[in-house]
Amino acid sequence: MTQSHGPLGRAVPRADARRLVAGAGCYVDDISTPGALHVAFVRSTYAHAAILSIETAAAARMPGVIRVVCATDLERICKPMQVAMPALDMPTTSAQFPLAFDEVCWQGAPVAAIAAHSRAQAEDAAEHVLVEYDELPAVVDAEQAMKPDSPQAVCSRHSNIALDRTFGTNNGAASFAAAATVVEQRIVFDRQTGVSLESRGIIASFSPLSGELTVHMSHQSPFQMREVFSDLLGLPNHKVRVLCPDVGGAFGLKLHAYPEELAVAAIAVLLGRTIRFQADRLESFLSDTHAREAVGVARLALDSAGRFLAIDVEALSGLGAYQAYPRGSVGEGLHMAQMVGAPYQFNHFRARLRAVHQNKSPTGAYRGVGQPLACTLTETLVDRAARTIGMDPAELRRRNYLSAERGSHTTPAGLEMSAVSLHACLETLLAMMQYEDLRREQQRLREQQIYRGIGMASFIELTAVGAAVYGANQIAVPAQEGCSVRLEPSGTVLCHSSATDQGQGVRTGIAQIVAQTLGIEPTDVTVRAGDTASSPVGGGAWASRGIAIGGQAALLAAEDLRGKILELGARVLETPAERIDIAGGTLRSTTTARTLSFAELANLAYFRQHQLPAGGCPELSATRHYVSQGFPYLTANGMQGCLVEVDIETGMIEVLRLWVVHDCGRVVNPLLVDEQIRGGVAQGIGGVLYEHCEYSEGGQLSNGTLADYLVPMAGELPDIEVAHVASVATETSLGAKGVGEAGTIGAGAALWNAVNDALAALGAAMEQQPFSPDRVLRALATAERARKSAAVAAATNIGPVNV
Amino acid sequence: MSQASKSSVDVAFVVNGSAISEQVAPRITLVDFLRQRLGLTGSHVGCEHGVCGACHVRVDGQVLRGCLLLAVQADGAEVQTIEGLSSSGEIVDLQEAFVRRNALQCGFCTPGMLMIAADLLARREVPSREAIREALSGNYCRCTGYQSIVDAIEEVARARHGLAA
Amino acid sequence: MELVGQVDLNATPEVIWAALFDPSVLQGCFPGCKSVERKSESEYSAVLQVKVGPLNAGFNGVITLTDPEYLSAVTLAGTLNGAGAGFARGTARITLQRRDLVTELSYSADLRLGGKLAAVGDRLFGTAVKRNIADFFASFAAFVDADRKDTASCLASL
Amino acid sequence: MKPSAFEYLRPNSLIEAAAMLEEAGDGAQILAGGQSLVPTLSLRLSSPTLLIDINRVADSAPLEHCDGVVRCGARIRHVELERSTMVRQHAPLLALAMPHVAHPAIRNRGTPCGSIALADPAAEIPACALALNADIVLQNSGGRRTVPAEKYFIGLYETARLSTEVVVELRFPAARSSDRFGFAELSRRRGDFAIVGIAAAAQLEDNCIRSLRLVIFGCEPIPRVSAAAHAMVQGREIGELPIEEIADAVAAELDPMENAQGDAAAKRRQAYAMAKRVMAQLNEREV
Repeated sequence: MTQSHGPLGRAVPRADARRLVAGAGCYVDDISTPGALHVAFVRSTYAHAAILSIETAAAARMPGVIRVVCATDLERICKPMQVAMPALDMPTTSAQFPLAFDEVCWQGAPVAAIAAHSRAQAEDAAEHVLVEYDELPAVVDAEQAMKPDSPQAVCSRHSNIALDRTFGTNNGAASFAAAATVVEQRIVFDRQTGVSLESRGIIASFSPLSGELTVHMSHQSPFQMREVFSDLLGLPNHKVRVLCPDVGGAFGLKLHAYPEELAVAAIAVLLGRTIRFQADRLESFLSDTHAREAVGVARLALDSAGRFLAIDVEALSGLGAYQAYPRGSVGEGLHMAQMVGAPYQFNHFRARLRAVHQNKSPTGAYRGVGQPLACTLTETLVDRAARTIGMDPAELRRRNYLSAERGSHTTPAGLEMSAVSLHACLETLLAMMQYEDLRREQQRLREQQIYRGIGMASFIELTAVGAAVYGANQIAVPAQEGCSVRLEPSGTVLCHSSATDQGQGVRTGIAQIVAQTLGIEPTDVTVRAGDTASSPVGGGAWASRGIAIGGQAALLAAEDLRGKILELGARVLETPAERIDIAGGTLRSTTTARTLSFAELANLAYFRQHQLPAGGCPELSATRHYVSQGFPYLTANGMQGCLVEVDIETGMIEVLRLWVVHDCGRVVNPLLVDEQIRGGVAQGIGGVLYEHCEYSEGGQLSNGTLADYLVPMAGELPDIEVAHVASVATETSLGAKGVGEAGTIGAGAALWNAVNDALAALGAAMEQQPFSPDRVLRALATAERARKSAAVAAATNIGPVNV
Repeated sequence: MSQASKSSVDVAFVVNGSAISEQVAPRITLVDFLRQRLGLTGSHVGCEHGVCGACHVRVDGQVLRGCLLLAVQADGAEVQTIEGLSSSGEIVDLQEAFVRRNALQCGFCTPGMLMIAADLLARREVPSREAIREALSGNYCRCTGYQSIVDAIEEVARARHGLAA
Repeated sequence: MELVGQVDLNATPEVIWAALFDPSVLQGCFPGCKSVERKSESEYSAVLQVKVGPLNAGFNGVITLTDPEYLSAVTLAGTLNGAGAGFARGTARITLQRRDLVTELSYSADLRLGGKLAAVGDRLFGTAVKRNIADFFASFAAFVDADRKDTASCLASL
Repeated sequence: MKPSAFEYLRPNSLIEAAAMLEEAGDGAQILAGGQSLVPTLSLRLSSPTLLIDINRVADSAPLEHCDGVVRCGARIRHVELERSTMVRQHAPLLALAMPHVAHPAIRNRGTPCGSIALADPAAEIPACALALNADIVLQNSGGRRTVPAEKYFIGLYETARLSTEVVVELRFPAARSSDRFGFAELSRRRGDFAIVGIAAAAQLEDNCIRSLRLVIFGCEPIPRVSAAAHAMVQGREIGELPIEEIADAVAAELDPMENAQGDAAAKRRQAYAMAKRVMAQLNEREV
C-alpha cells in the first residue's frame, strides 16, 4: 500500500446511507411493475401427507385471478432441485419440485400458486383451493429421526440419515484412560431462523420474443441464482439476468434457491409476463431456511496440571425434509463437529457428525453456520472443566490456548489454522471487564441472594472461504470476487464489484481501498454491485468474504489502474512514471513540477486523443479477480465476555454487560467493523436467550408471528464494548480477514457460560436453549430437589456410622 | 341504516403537504395505499401485524403503525411519511447523526426508527439512554444491535439543547 | 393436546346412547355449530363458526362415530377444515359407566391444530379449544339431564 | 397477509354505531383503535363482512374527573391516559399500568374501551378495571346499561357484552388520598404479552386495610380478585403485612393456563414474585 494515512483505516460513513435515511432505498417490493401478476401460495397444513387431489376450479373463477398453477403445470418448464455433494460421498438428496407433486414433507410446503392482479385477490383465491390430504407418519425430533424404526421424512428415501462422517485421525482412547480428569458437556440447540426485517421477494419477467428472463430478487449471490435459473429452467445463462437491488438484511437465509422463487420464475416463463412475490411474515417463518437445530456431546481429557489432552465429540444436526439448494444444509453440522476445541492445543481429536432429515422446513446458512454451536459446546465444556478442577476459567484458557508463535499448522481435527492472537485477546478482555473486581462484586452480591454470572468465550472463525468447498462438489458457486475500475472524465472512479452488500458496508470499504490506492477521496469513488449484466463474475456475500476477498480484488484492480494512469501521465508530462507523484487526484512531475489532474488526463484519453504523443490508444480501466489459493479460508479469532443477573424467583435473565475483543487482521473501516460485531452479538444473544421455532410433536410450527417468535429488541440489550487486536493477515496484500460473523459466533457461548456461572451457586445448569424463564425455573427446581435429596441422604448416613 | 355500507370509499387527505383524493377499498391498509397507490415506498412493510415498526407514519401528529390503520381511516387527516419529514428538513440532524454513526446497515428499519426518534425528541427534553431504548422498544432491527441508533438519537437530543455530544 | 374429563348424567345409558347418535343433539351442544347432517350411519358433515376473541373462522368437515360398543363406549372423531385458518383434528373416546342412580360419562380427547391455527400462537387457541370441548360435554350433560322434557324444548333452551 | 374484503361504515354517534351493529348481525365488528382487530384481519383469523368505525363519533365521553369518577370515553387513546396529570392524581393505578401496554406507537392509537371489549387475558386495562371495580357502560340500539367490572369478565374472551353492544365508556372510581396502589407485570420483553401480572388497590382506614382488591392477570382466562389476599390483610396494619405468606397464598390460589410461556409450576412461582413486589409497593406507596 502506498500511503500509511489516507482513507484506509478511517471511519468513513457509508455513501448509500444518505439514500436510506431519506426513505429513498430501492428494495424489491419498492419496484413498480404496472400489469404484473402477484403470487400467493397454497401451503401444506400437514407436516407429512400424500396429496390425493387439488380442486382449483372455484379459485380460478375468482375476481382478478389469471391462473391457478400446480406442480403438473410446471413439470415441463422446471427441473426439481436436488443437492449433490460427491466430495462428501453424500447420496443425492430427494428431488424437491417448486410445487409439491404428490407428497408434502413439511408444514408450509408450497402446493399451489395463484397468480392474480393483486396479492389480496390471490390470497382470497388461495382460500378456495381445496387440497385433500392423506396424513402420513411424520418424524419431527432429530434424535427420533436417527432411529431405524423412525418414519421416513420423505417416502422415497430409505433412511433419514443424510451424512455420517468422522473427523480427526488418532483416537484419544489412551489419553482418556490416562487422564487425571475427564469432563462431559451436552448442549441442545432448538431451531432458529434469520428473521431479516425485509422478507424474501422476487420479480421475474420473461419475454417469449427474446427468450430473456430478467429477475430482481432480494438475494446475496446473483451469479449463483443466474446459474440456478438457467440450469433448472433450461435457459442459456446469457439469457438470464439477476439483479439484487437494496436488500433489507440477509444473514445467510437469502443465500439459497427456494421453491417459491423458482416457482415464480417458472410461472413467468409459463405465462410470458412479469410475476412478483413478496413473502409475508408468517410465510417467512414457515419457508425461510431455519438453522442451529443440533445436539452436541463433547468430552475433554485433562492432565493433572489442567492441560488438555484429547477431545471427543458426538454431533447431531437436523436438516429438515430437503437440503437447501444448491449448497446443501450440512455446512452447519460439519463446522459444529470439526471446530470443537479449535482455539486450544491438544493432541487427540475424534468427532462424529450425523445429519438427519425430518418433517420440518429445510435448514440452511445462518450467520456463523455451525461455528456458534462449536464455540458454545467448546466453551461450556472448558468452563465445566474449570469448575471441576477448581481453576479460574481465565487461567485454564490461558494455559491451553494455541500460542501466537505456533503460526499456520493443521490441527488434530484437520483444520488449516493460521497464526492466532488468543492470549492477547484474553488479556485485553480481562482488562476491559476488570475481571477481578467483577468476581469480588459477584461474591458480595451472592451473599444477598443476588445471582450474577460472568461468562467468557474464545472462538476461531473461518472467514473468506475459498473455492475448495463448492468447486470440489461441482456446485456452480463462484468462489472468487472481481472488481473493475474505470477513471471517469470527471476525474472520479467508477467501480463495479462482484461483492454484494446487504448492509455490511462492503461498497464503502471497497471505495476506501480504491481511493487509498489512487490517492483520491472515497467520495470520489462510486461502487456498484449486484447485477450479473455489469458486475464481474463473483460469489457475492457469504462467510464474511466481502472485504477479505472483494477488497483484495479491488486493491489489485486499483493498482493496475494506477499503473495505467502513471504510464499515460508519463507520456503527457514527458516524465518517467517513477518520477511522478499522485496525490489529491493530481499527477505531479517531481522533475518539471508540471501537474495534470485526473480529469484532464481522462479528457485527453477519451476525447482529445489527437493531442496525445504516439504510443497507442490509452487504457484507463482495469478488471482483476482474486480467490484465496493455497489455504481454504482465513482464520480470524477473538473473545467475548458477558455479565448477567438471574432473578431466581421469576427465571428472568438480564444481560448487564457485553464485551468483544476481536482480531480481524487489518481494519479497513473501524466504524463498519465495530457495527458488524455489535449486530452479530445481538443475534448471538437472541439465539440463546429468546429464539426458537416451536414445533408440536405433529410437526406444526406454532409461533409464526413476531409476537410469538421472540427476537431481542432495543430494551433487552446493553451497550456492547468492542476492542481490537490487529495481526495483519499475511495471505493477502490487503491483510484483512472477515468479521461479519464474529459477534454471532461467540456471544451465545459467553451468555451460556455467564448464566451457568450464576446458577452454579445453586447447583443448577442450563443445557438447552432458549433460556426462557420457565426453563430456568425448572433447572432451579431440579437442582433444589437434588440438593434436598442429597441433604436427606447425608442426614440418614450420620445415624449408624458412629456405632 | 342511515348510510349504505360501502365496498369502495372516497378518501381525501393531505400527504406530506399535498392534498390527494382517491377511491379505495376499505381493506387496503394505509401503508399499502401509500406504497402502491402513491409510490411513497419509504415506509416499509416488515410484518403486517403491528409488531416491527418499519411502517411508521405520522397521522395528525401521532406516530402510528401504517399497517394497523386502514387507508379509509386517514380521510381528512394530515399524513406525513419519511419522505415528507426528509424533504421538509425537520429531521436533517437526526439523518446526519444516523449516517455519521452508522446507525443503520440495511436501512429497512431506518424510516420507522427516525419517525419514533423525531416523536421522542419533540416530547422530551434530553431523554436518558434508558428512555431512548424504551421508546425504541417497539422497533425491530436485526442488523445494528440498537446501540448505534441510541447513540445517534442521544447525540442529537443533546445537540438540540446546546449540550456537548 | 390431551384433555380428559368426566361428567355424571342423570339419565340411562340408552337415552345417552341415542342422544350421541342424534345429529340435532350434536349440533345443539357444540359451540358455534351451524349444521350437522347425517351422511351415513356413523358419519356426519358439519359446519361450524368458531368464535374465540380475535378468531372468528368458519369450519366445515366430517364427524364420525366409530368402533361403538353398544351402551358402553364410542369414539367421536372429527376433521374440520377452515378456509384460510387451517384444520382442527380430534378424537375423543367416550365411555359410559352405569352407577346406581346416574351414568358416568368419561372422555379422553386428543386434539391437534394445523396450518395457520397452529402457526399463530397457541397462546390464544390452545386454551380456547380445550374450553370448547369441555363446553360440548357440559351442554350434552345438560341436554340428557332434562327430566323427560321433550327434545325440542330442551334444544331451544341451550 | 392481506385482509379479506369487508364493507365500511363511519357512524356519527355511538347510538348509530350500536344500531348498525344490531342491524348487520353476526358479520359486523366495531373498529376503534384496531391495534388487536386489524392484525387478526391481516392474518385472516377472522373475516367480518362489515367494519363500523367509531373514530369520528361526536358523543364519546371525554377523559375527565368529575363526581368522584374518572371517565374515559370510547375515542380516548391509551396515550392520553399515559400523559394525563389528572389520571396520575385520580387514578394512579392506571398511570402505573399504562407504560406496560404494548409499545409507544400502539398506545398512540389503541383505546382502553377497545381493550375492555376484547378482554384479552394478558391485557392491563381489564385488570385495572377489576382492581378498581370500574363501571363498564354498554350502548345498544335501545340505550345504555352499566355493568360493574366484577360482573363483566366471564370466560376466555367472553364478557357480559352482547354482540349487539358497544363499550362506550369506562368509569373508574377516583382514588381517595388514603388509597394505596401497586402494579407489577412479568413479560419476556418490554411491551410483550404479560406472562403474569398483578394490579392492586387497597383502601385504608387510619393505617389499617379495610379492603384489598389484588387482581391477577395474564395466566388465567380472565382477571381475578384474589380472595386469599383480601382475607389475609383485612383489618391489619399496613406496616405489618406478612408479605411472603400473602404472596404464597396468591400463588397457591392460581389455576394457570399451560402454554408456550410456561407450565403451571413456573407461573405460580412467578405470580409469587409479582405479588411480593406489589405488596411491597402498597407498603411504601403514599398516594
